[in-house]
Amino acid sequence: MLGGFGPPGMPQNLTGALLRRGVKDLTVIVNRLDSSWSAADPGKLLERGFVRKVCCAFSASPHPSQVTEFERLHEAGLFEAELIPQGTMVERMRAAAAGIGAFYTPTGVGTEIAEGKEHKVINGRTYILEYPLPADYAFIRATRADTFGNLQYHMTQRNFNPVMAMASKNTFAEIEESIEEPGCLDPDHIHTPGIFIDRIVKIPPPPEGLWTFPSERRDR
Amino acid sequence: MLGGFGPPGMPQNLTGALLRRGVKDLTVIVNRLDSSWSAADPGKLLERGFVRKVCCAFSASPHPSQVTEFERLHEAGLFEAELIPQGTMVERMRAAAAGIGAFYTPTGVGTEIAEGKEHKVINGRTYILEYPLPADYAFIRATRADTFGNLQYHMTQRNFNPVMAMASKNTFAEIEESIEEPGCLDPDHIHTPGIFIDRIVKIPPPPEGLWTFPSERRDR
Amino acid sequence: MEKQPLDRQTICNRLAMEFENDWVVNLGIGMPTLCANVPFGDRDIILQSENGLVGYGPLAKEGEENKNLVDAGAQYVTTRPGTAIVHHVDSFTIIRGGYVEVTVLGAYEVAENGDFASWKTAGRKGGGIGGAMDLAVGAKRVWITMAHTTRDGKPRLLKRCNLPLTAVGVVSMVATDYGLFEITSGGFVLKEFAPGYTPEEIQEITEATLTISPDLRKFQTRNK
Amino acid sequence: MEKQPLDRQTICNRLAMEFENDWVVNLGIGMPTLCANVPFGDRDIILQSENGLVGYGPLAKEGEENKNLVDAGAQYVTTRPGTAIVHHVDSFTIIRGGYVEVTVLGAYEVAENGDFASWKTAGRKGGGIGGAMDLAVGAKRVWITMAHTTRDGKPRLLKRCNLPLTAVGVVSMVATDYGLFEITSGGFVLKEFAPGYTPEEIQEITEATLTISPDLRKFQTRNK
Repeated sequence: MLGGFGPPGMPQNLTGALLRRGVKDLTVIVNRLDSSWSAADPGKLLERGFVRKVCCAFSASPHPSQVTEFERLHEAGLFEAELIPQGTMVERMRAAAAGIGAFYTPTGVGTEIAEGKEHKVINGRTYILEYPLPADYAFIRATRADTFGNLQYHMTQRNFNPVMAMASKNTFAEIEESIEEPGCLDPDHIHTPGIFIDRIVKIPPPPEGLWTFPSERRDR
Repeated sequence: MLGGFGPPGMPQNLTGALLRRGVKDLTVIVNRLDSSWSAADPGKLLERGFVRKVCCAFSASPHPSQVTEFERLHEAGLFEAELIPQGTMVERMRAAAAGIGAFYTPTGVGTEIAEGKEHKVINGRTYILEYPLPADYAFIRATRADTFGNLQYHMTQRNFNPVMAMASKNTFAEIEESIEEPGCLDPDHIHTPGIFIDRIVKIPPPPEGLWTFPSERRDR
Repeated sequence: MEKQPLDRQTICNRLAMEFENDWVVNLGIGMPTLCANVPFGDRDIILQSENGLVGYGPLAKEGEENKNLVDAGAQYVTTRPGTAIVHHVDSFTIIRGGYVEVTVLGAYEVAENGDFASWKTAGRKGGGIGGAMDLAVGAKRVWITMAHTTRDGKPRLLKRCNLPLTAVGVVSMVATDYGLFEITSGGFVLKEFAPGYTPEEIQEITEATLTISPDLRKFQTRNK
Repeated sequence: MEKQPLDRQTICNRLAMEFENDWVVNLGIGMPTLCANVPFGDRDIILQSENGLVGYGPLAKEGEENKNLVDAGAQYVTTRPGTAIVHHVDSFTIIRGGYVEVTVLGAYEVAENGDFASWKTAGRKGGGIGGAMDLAVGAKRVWITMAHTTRDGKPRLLKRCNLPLTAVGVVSMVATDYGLFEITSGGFVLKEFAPGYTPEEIQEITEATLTISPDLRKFQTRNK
């Protein structure tokens, strides 16, 4: 799992390390296989041929006139893609985290997404059955941490990161601002408890740390 | 729904108002029908005969040698009680909040709780199907609020309160410390967004505000 | 009267006029985000974005961006007094749980039965669902803003959708460059028309049969 | 050697000796909370409580209570460096999601097949489930601490439970005032005995058949 929604919360440094390492046959679970924010975007894993399967909410450009590298490789059959509604995706992650075996959601009923899935009418409304989406590893990004692994996110950096931390066996977090001693973060204001976190690493300031993004992309 | 786990987060002032009002035939959803912390505990609603049904995780004293007033009235058939495992209870509330039609949980499999419920084996493990638990009203307590309804809880005051706020049509919150202008609470550190909150009221300091509890009860 | 299809901002203004005080509103990526540019006057509109923003402010000014504060379209936005941040799971709890009064989404096709298609185009293997399927079943109202026809002039208000559906029977209002349409159990109802066009001309570029509202009027451009 | 059943703190100390560094540990209401009184030395034990405490500290001293900080038994406790607070849903995500290495619970009965009963006594209409059913299926290990017999001397380590079950086949270790027992596929294994008692004497007050561990030894009272 790779966190982030747009650049905020994207673990570009950890993803960069994965790119350098060249691990193959990955199954990548990510909102979107972006590849144009930086040289360490999740889409780069795909372009380098490291990916066997993708689970994502966007497997095409939002603009039908554009065709992304993702799509070219996908059309060529170079990897498998499972397209998942974003709310179903995070709910499936949460089910994996919370020991829920499966759940009925109204999302996707009557669409291609529902094909082949169990249907059930509950109180007159139709739902489909969806199963957990766990991972072996999650890479995420936060603003502050303590050495116990407690994390705080700033603004919309939070996004997928808390649920991915909970849904994966091992979670590595890259930290933008500071790693403090335990006790420095207010217990009332910890977004991800340290028991979900396995490794933390302070990332360097930009540009090396890749935590800014070209502002000319804001119109994307 | 009445929040709180032990005294922290118990909406004693709002419950007190309900007692004075004397509304009858209530269905009360609460962790436990406590009645010995204060004169405005949820159990008092029961003792006054205002309750038709209780959904709770404890319908007997944890000490088998004791018999509570709750049990005496329950044995006498004066109300209906649905006993629910605590984790299933909050998960059912969350399902109600999140538009989930039902979910499979491993909790209670092989016990009385599972009787009459749909079973399903998923990846070799048996689960039972549980349905949402919504409410018309939730009474909760928090430490700070802004006038938009954003809430912050202190320490274990949080407990059931966020999920009850989300699972009920109308949520009233009693506030211990202060009600601020919007913008005074850090957007990163709001525990319950104001869109879930319908009414807030500042409660007076103790003893009138009933936010302390006799410390001799700590051994309970 | 000069014939003048409506521009995107005017179309979005029209839908935004319908937002009511205290509504939680979710705007889809692209054209719908223009609904945020409308001065809401004394209406307090709570914009919600699926990446966890509850009650955000206008786009950030150049040079004043917070790198960690973007909306669903990855545009830099601002907070406003009362903004709250939640994580993605809670964000879709808000969405699927029925706390969103209206979502305004883009679409390729809308059908007279309220179906719409917005995530996959013909002949493409991939698609972009994002949060649209959750919004479509979760929000209390689904309104669509779109061009009335394809670039080569084919109608997009149809009897039945041709493309893969996003959701079934949920759309209640559509605003295009030719008018404002309600979807009722009887299909599309033309409520307001672009300057200079007759209902017959609008019907010509529409596959579905239009019912004409008894209150038919010119496309409204200012708040009631 | 003088016959001496074990006291509650000694029983709990024995289980706490087995906690490993970095374990997330949940202690049930009542006797199991005594496991928190053990000095863990250089082991970092993360106590978790179902009301949303992750990594809490010892009981609060008289006069230093934070009125909003209690454990699952509503006792005033303290934070420690690294404490985090979560709400009830996330707390049971931790519990049911398998993040708890061990839960120590009380019980009325434990059976040789790992079943146990802890929430309802005979002849009572109500019961107290609390978080026990979730903990029992969610924690990686379920250990029970209990009196070996009822007040009138009836055995509680049984072939099959008589009372309504809390969970099926989950208990792997039991500590009583007469010894320490493992539950294996072959049933109860007596691992350690209270001072002065013979295995035969312990079998006499036990309904289930005890296997004697080849490593049988006296009940341990200090860390390895």
